[in-house]
Amino acid sequence: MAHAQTNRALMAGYKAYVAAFFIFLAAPLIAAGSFAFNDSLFPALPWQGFTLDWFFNDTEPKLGMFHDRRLLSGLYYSFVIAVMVAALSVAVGTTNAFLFVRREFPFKTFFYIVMIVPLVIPGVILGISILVLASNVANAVYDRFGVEISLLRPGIFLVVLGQFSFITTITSLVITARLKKFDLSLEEAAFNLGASRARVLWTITLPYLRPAMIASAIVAFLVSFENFNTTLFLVGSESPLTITMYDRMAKVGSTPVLNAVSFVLMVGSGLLALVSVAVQRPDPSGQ
Amino acid sequence: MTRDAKRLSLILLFAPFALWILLLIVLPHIGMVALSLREKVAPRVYEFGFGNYIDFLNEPIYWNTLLRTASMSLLVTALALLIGFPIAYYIAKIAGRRARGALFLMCLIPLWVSDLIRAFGWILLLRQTGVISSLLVWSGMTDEGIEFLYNDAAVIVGLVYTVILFMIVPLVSTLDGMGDDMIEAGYNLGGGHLTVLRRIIIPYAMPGIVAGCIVTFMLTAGSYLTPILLGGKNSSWFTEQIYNQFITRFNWESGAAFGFLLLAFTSITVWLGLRLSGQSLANTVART
Amino acid sequence: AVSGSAETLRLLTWGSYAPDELIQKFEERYPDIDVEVTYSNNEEMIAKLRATGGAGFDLAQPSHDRIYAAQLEYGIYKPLDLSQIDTHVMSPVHLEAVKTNATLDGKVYAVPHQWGTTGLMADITKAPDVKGWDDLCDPAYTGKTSMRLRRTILLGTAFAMGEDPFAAYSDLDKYQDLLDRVADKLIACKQVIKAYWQGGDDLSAMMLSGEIVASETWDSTAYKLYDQNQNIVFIPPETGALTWIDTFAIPAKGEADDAAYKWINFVLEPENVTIMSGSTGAIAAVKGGADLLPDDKKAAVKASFTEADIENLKFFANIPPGVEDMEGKTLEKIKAATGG
Amino acid sequence: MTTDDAFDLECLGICKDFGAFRAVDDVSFRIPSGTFFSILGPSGCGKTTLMRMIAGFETPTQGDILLKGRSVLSVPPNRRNVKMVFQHLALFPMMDVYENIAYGLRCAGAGKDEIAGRVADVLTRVALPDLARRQIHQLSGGQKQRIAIARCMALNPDVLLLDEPLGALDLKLREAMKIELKLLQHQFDTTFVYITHDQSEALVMSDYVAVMNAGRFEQVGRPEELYHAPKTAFVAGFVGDSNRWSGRALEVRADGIKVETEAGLTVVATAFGDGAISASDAVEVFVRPEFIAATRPGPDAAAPGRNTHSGTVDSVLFNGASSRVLVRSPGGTLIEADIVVTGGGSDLREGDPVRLDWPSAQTMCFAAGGVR
Amino acid sequence: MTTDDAFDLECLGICKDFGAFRAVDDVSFRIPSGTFFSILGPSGCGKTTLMRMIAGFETPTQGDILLKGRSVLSVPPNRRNVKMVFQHLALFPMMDVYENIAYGLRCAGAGKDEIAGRVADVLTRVALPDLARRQIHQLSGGQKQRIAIARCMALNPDVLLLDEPLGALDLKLREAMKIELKLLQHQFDTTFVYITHDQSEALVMSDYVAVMNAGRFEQVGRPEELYHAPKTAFVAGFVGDSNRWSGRALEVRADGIKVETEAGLTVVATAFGDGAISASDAVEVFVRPEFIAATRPGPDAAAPGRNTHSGTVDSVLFNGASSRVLVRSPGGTLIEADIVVTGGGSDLREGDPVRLDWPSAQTMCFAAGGVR
Ligand SMILES: Nc1ncnc2c1ncn2[C@@H]1O[C@H](COP(=O)(O)OP(=O)(O)OP(=O)(O)O)[C@@H](O)[C@H]1O
Ligand SMILES: Nc1ncnc2c1ncn2[C@@H]1O[C@H](COP(=O)(O)OP(=O)(O)OP(=O)(O)O)[C@@H](O)[C@H]1O
Ligand SMILES: NCCCCNCCCN
Ligand SMILES: [Mg+2]
Ligand SMILES: [Mg+2]
Repeated sequence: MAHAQTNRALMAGYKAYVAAFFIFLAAPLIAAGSFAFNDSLFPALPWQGFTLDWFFNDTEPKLGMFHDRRLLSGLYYSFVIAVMVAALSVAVGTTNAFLFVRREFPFKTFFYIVMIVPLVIPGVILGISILVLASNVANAVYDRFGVEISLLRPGIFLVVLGQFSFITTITSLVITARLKKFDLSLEEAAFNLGASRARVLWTITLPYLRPAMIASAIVAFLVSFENFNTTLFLVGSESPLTITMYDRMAKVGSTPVLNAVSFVLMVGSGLLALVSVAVQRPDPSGQ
Repeated sequence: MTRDAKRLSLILLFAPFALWILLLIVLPHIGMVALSLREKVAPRVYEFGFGNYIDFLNEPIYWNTLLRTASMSLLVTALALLIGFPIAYYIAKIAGRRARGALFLMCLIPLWVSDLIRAFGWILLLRQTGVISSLLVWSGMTDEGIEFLYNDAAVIVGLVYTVILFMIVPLVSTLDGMGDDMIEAGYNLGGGHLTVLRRIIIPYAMPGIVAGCIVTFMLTAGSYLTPILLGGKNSSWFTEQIYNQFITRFNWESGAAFGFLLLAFTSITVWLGLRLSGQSLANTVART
Repeated sequence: AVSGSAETLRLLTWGSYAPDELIQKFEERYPDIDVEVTYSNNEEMIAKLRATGGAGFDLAQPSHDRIYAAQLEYGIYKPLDLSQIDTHVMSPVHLEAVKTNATLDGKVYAVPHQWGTTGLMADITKAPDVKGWDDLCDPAYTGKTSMRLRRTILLGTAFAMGEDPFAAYSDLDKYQDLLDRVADKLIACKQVIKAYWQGGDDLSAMMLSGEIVASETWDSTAYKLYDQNQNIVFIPPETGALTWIDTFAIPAKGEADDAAYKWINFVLEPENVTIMSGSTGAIAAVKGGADLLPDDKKAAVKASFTEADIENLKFFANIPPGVEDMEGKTLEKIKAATGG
Repeated sequence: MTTDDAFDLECLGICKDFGAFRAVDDVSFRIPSGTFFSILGPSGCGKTTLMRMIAGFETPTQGDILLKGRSVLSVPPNRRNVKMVFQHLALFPMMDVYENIAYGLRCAGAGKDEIAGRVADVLTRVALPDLARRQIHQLSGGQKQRIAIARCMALNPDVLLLDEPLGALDLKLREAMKIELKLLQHQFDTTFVYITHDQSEALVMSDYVAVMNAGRFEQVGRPEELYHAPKTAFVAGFVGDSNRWSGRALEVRADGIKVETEAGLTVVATAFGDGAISASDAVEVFVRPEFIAATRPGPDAAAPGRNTHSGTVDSVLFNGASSRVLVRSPGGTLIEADIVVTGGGSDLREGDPVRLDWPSAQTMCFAAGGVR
Repeated sequence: MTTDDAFDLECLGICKDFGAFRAVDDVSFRIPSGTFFSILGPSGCGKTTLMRMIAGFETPTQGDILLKGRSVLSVPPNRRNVKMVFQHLALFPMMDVYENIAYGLRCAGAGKDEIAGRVADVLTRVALPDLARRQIHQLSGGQKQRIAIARCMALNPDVLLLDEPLGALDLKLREAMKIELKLLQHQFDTTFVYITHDQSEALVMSDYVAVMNAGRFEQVGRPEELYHAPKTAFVAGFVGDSNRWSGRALEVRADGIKVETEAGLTVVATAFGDGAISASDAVEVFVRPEFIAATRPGPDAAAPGRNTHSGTVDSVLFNGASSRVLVRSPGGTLIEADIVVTGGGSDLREGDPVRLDWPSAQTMCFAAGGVR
């Protein structure tokens, strides 16, 4: 049974490769996470012993993340921004799904491609182009009317818009895919049973879309949370966490508190990821 | 539904889409192009002109950096495909039902932390006194620590790491759609492993491959943190130039020109790729 | 600014220029003011304020050489009301220096806060003979030195070549010529250095781990490392440490001027100066600033500076319009050159 | 059946155009109360379109639809008292059985207790009283079927429309459900309009069957009528299996029409349908396999009123009680006849000579050139 | 059939375990060259698993597989000269028809001209000579079917395996393809191993049928044998329609076994299968509807060797030549019998009293407690 043996050897090699790949994926995260527990002022070897100070200690120089006002406020802003982005992009993603799945209109294919484009525009460029436009508009309004539209100045609003501009493509694609699988006869059946249009939407179509909406909201939330390139140009004085951490790293000097934040983020995102898998689990009823 | 109601609802559905695309994509890009066509002649005095683009062409540093960015991005894309394809295949076709979900989730793990933390992790691993080098010294394979950081290889490792899941995800979803019977038919009709791979699996996965390559390429070319943080003294990246123009040289006009050039250049590359592979954007990225 | 309701003071400043301890103290004194801090650097401060047209922040702290041109081009600051600032506590030398640099149309746009120098740092056990900027390019230290690829190193190298770059500002052609020669030198130097550092962080890591033995540095970073390892000392270059004064400036569309002035006066109070310097590692531009340093920093400064060094300080000169761009290009050229 | 409302459903001259294409063409029929009425036709003939017009999802281009004697053209679909069982059932996967059935009652604004009562009642009537809290995906195919019907019946519809509801089931289940559906209709005593392209479904279940082709009704009648007295060649070919030959009338005689088929077989046939046939007209001839007796050649001569041919067994298609033999006539025509295969020595085998014999009364002859 | 290589395919004591579950259990058979061999069994009985072992995609836990007399256990799937038509055909969607057929030839290293010739040849043999450059999605279901077969036949396989290839087709097409497949097998004169759970497919097409149940072969034989002389109750129930009653043997007599069914019907039956039956054993009795004559009650008494019962027509299931009547016996048992419905006055109708009568020789009796 020579072929069975070579097959087995090949398969073992293949599995080893897969295992190596996942080690590769996990390594930097494990490194970033584990230095959070190093009892040292620098996130570097040698190992100085285990500590939880970088999470809970309340005094300098080892100020733990849960006592670090700036990190906490970064976390807060990240959260606020991510929630807004998720809500907005899921809403627009849903209308886009209905638009492209249910409607016929001229140049539909063209518009569909246009919908995908934001995903492949480099984030830096999205950021600066929105920044340029917003500042030009704000400057023009200020010059002409003497009114300062602070919403158009770098700040949370622009960050939300900037992230929304490409995350909406992701949510649209996810929700569109689900709506495409929707069996129209379910709606017709509901009609036939006497429901009004609004009731059909509310009791049949939206519940059907719910898993996709939740999953895409989670993806939107996470992508927003980790976004750097677009945010960098649009951020004002309320910096989200990635920017705070970057500033800390590049301008202040990193301590294992950054590793502690990383660790917490990993745990949080991991949990969210599990939730999203749970809601997206192909329900056996799915048509 | 009456005609009018139909029209109205179409308009209502179209409005958010139109506002989004117009206000956040089209107008900003037009604004950027317009800005890039302004030449600074004196403080607060500007003129229309192509000066910023001419500067770009006249300065080999700029276009060298752009070419370097593009070619390294292509390399990263190719590596991501080579490394990612077997993984995607394993997840979609070989792993059992249960393992599949778990592995897929594990692939997404890097996505759940930011670029910054990923780069940070790599720095901790790769630096001369970092984990890998220390392990080598400890195991006696070298006497002195080896610097793995601050070179192009580190940048490529970091970038491949960052983008590979955008390669794997579309690959898994196309390969998932391919019935096992298709592959078995390939063997049954006499094909060896290579033939089946080359003639059946790869052509079938083509939309996923192209989608993955586009996203990977664009993300790489547009990345900022990883090349900055892991790159060495010679590694310039085009987004860094753009950043420098905007932030350290306050030269928005040429920054905008650079931005437009990056977008145009990467778009042309993608377009060429689509032409060569005979795919279209709609049937690739949209399917994933 | 409206008093009564809580207002926010949005600081745009350097990392460590707003230690939590001081912020808490300030907020205790002025309960209706919330302080929000954005860490930045000179370039980003100007870029941010340019993007906002001077809005979004209530107090910025660019270095003294970064006021004039930025104001001329973008009008991002508003004139200061010196009557609201306790200028009498400031050290007259620094105050005058800043005023000269930051006056346009008779209006003053900045007052000094902290000063410090950029120079060299070395582990004296491993690199005992680092004296001047060009020693970073000494082949003996191949792979063991670092610098920051920003304008400071251009200036330092020019001084090391026996030139005075600030003098050359008046004739930009001459300055370009100088920059070209500096570039050649620094391109050749690429073979020696290990990496360009980006911020205090990677520099500290490389230095402490011993990956490098000498580098260009901000003195404050060097003092911090001195705390960790007494072999690492700040070395003012023979040609003189480059001296900067970080200032207070109020953005054109700042919305909390009162609070900004309160903050300025607050951090100039002696006990607060000590806290501030403890965090920044730099010396406050107040009378007797050096004496208000915390003890460890005092020791570090002592270990680094002789009287002669202090005599030899080179203040950054105002950057005239255009120079920024020339320097930027030169830096790009160096970065792109495939030398080492 | 004289007053108008003795008819649950009437369609009067219904047409439906999709652009230039006419999907339903001048269809009229009336269905008496309590009838099991089937519409039988090949794929694409317009069955679903007709049904969707009745349900209100499409508007007829022409014609009128009456429910219990009242035109419903201007009534929106959610207000018509016609309920529909969809081809893939369209049970709501996000609701359990109870909620599926309750849905329509809720839409009608029924109270909580009333809903509970009605759901329990209708579940009992479809013989699934214990399934209220099951999830849809936990049901078997046949159970789903019954729940889909229950969901509609809970609303006491005037008419229940069923669009090929057995299409998605597997063979054995389909057989079982055929009988079950008929029993359910008895049980609810409601008018069922049943769409199918499977003639055996239509024949087994229906009181009346309408055979539809290319948008038109070809014939409406009881199953036996359609089978034994088709009015058109299409109906003869579509309902039941047949040997079908094209040919030409040689002679019109008192005892039947003498026809020569294209392959040269001469048979005596009986005129069916409306078109009169004269000598030399092109005709289509149909003979059902079960009327053809295939026997070993014997001495007895041709009987009057019968067609007798000899041939050779080409192959035996054994299928238990429905076994067939394919016989090749000297002219090369393949003729299919029912046979009994016992597995014994007397069975016909490939290559055996054989005599075929069938009554000319069962040889249906239609003027050619009719539809299809 | 004495030399080994007269058998295209032999399986010897094949077993396949998935973990603790035995999917295929000690299956042995040999297929003579040029035979149409079917494996018939309910869903999940192990048919696909068996076929995959023959094709080489699974390795048997035990046993040997021989092709043309040579063990192929150590031959990888792409070197076995067994080709397979998959349930969903698995045509390559990214290639056109020509490329699909050429694929295997290219793998075998054939030259350009040879490929072109072979593809053209095999396309002609499946009667689709003009389709070479069609894309797969442009083909109809039946055409796809034939291309899938052509793709395999181009390689001159020793054995062609077909795994429920008609499963995805619609009813009419399935009927047509049944006959076509048999003709194609004649045409290529290759051994076909055909998997199905549809007994009528297996009966109509096959030379030999193996009935599989729960991983084992219950019986292998010609279709008529299976139908008329089933060896197990499972085969009797699975192959062809039957009335099926559980009961108890009252008395074992010379002329048969007297059985009382659970519902109280007394019949005289004939012992089938291997298990011996003694009085008071539990038994299963099967009677095929076509052996039951349903007539209006007349004066003639019960004939010897026949079972005679009276009852009432419960319903008539008109289905042309396959019409049935459901008769309710006094004890309440529903008995299905074939009848002829002519539409005339002599037809049986609901409620008519009726006499049922069938030979005890056709009343198959099995000892109960066998498989299923
Ligand atoms: N919305 C539509 N636009 C254009 N043509 C249509 C539309 N709906 C149906 N048709 C066409 O009308 C004809 C009848 O379609 P219909 O669905 O009623 O057929 P059917 O008899 O139900 O067939 P099947 O048995 O396959 O379900 C078909 O030729 C179909 O292509
Ligand atoms: N890879 C496997 N692992 C575990 N059990 C399996 C595997 N493949 C098949 N089985 C089990 O083996 C049994 C036989 O499966 P198989 O697919 O051979 O059935 P089948 O007769 O082809 O059924 P069908 O008619 O539904 O195709 C089933 O119970 C199935 O669940
Ligand atoms: N070129 C001027 C540099 C001014 C630096 N200020 C540094 C503060 C560091 N913590
Ligand atoms: Mg239909
Ligand atoms: Mg199977």
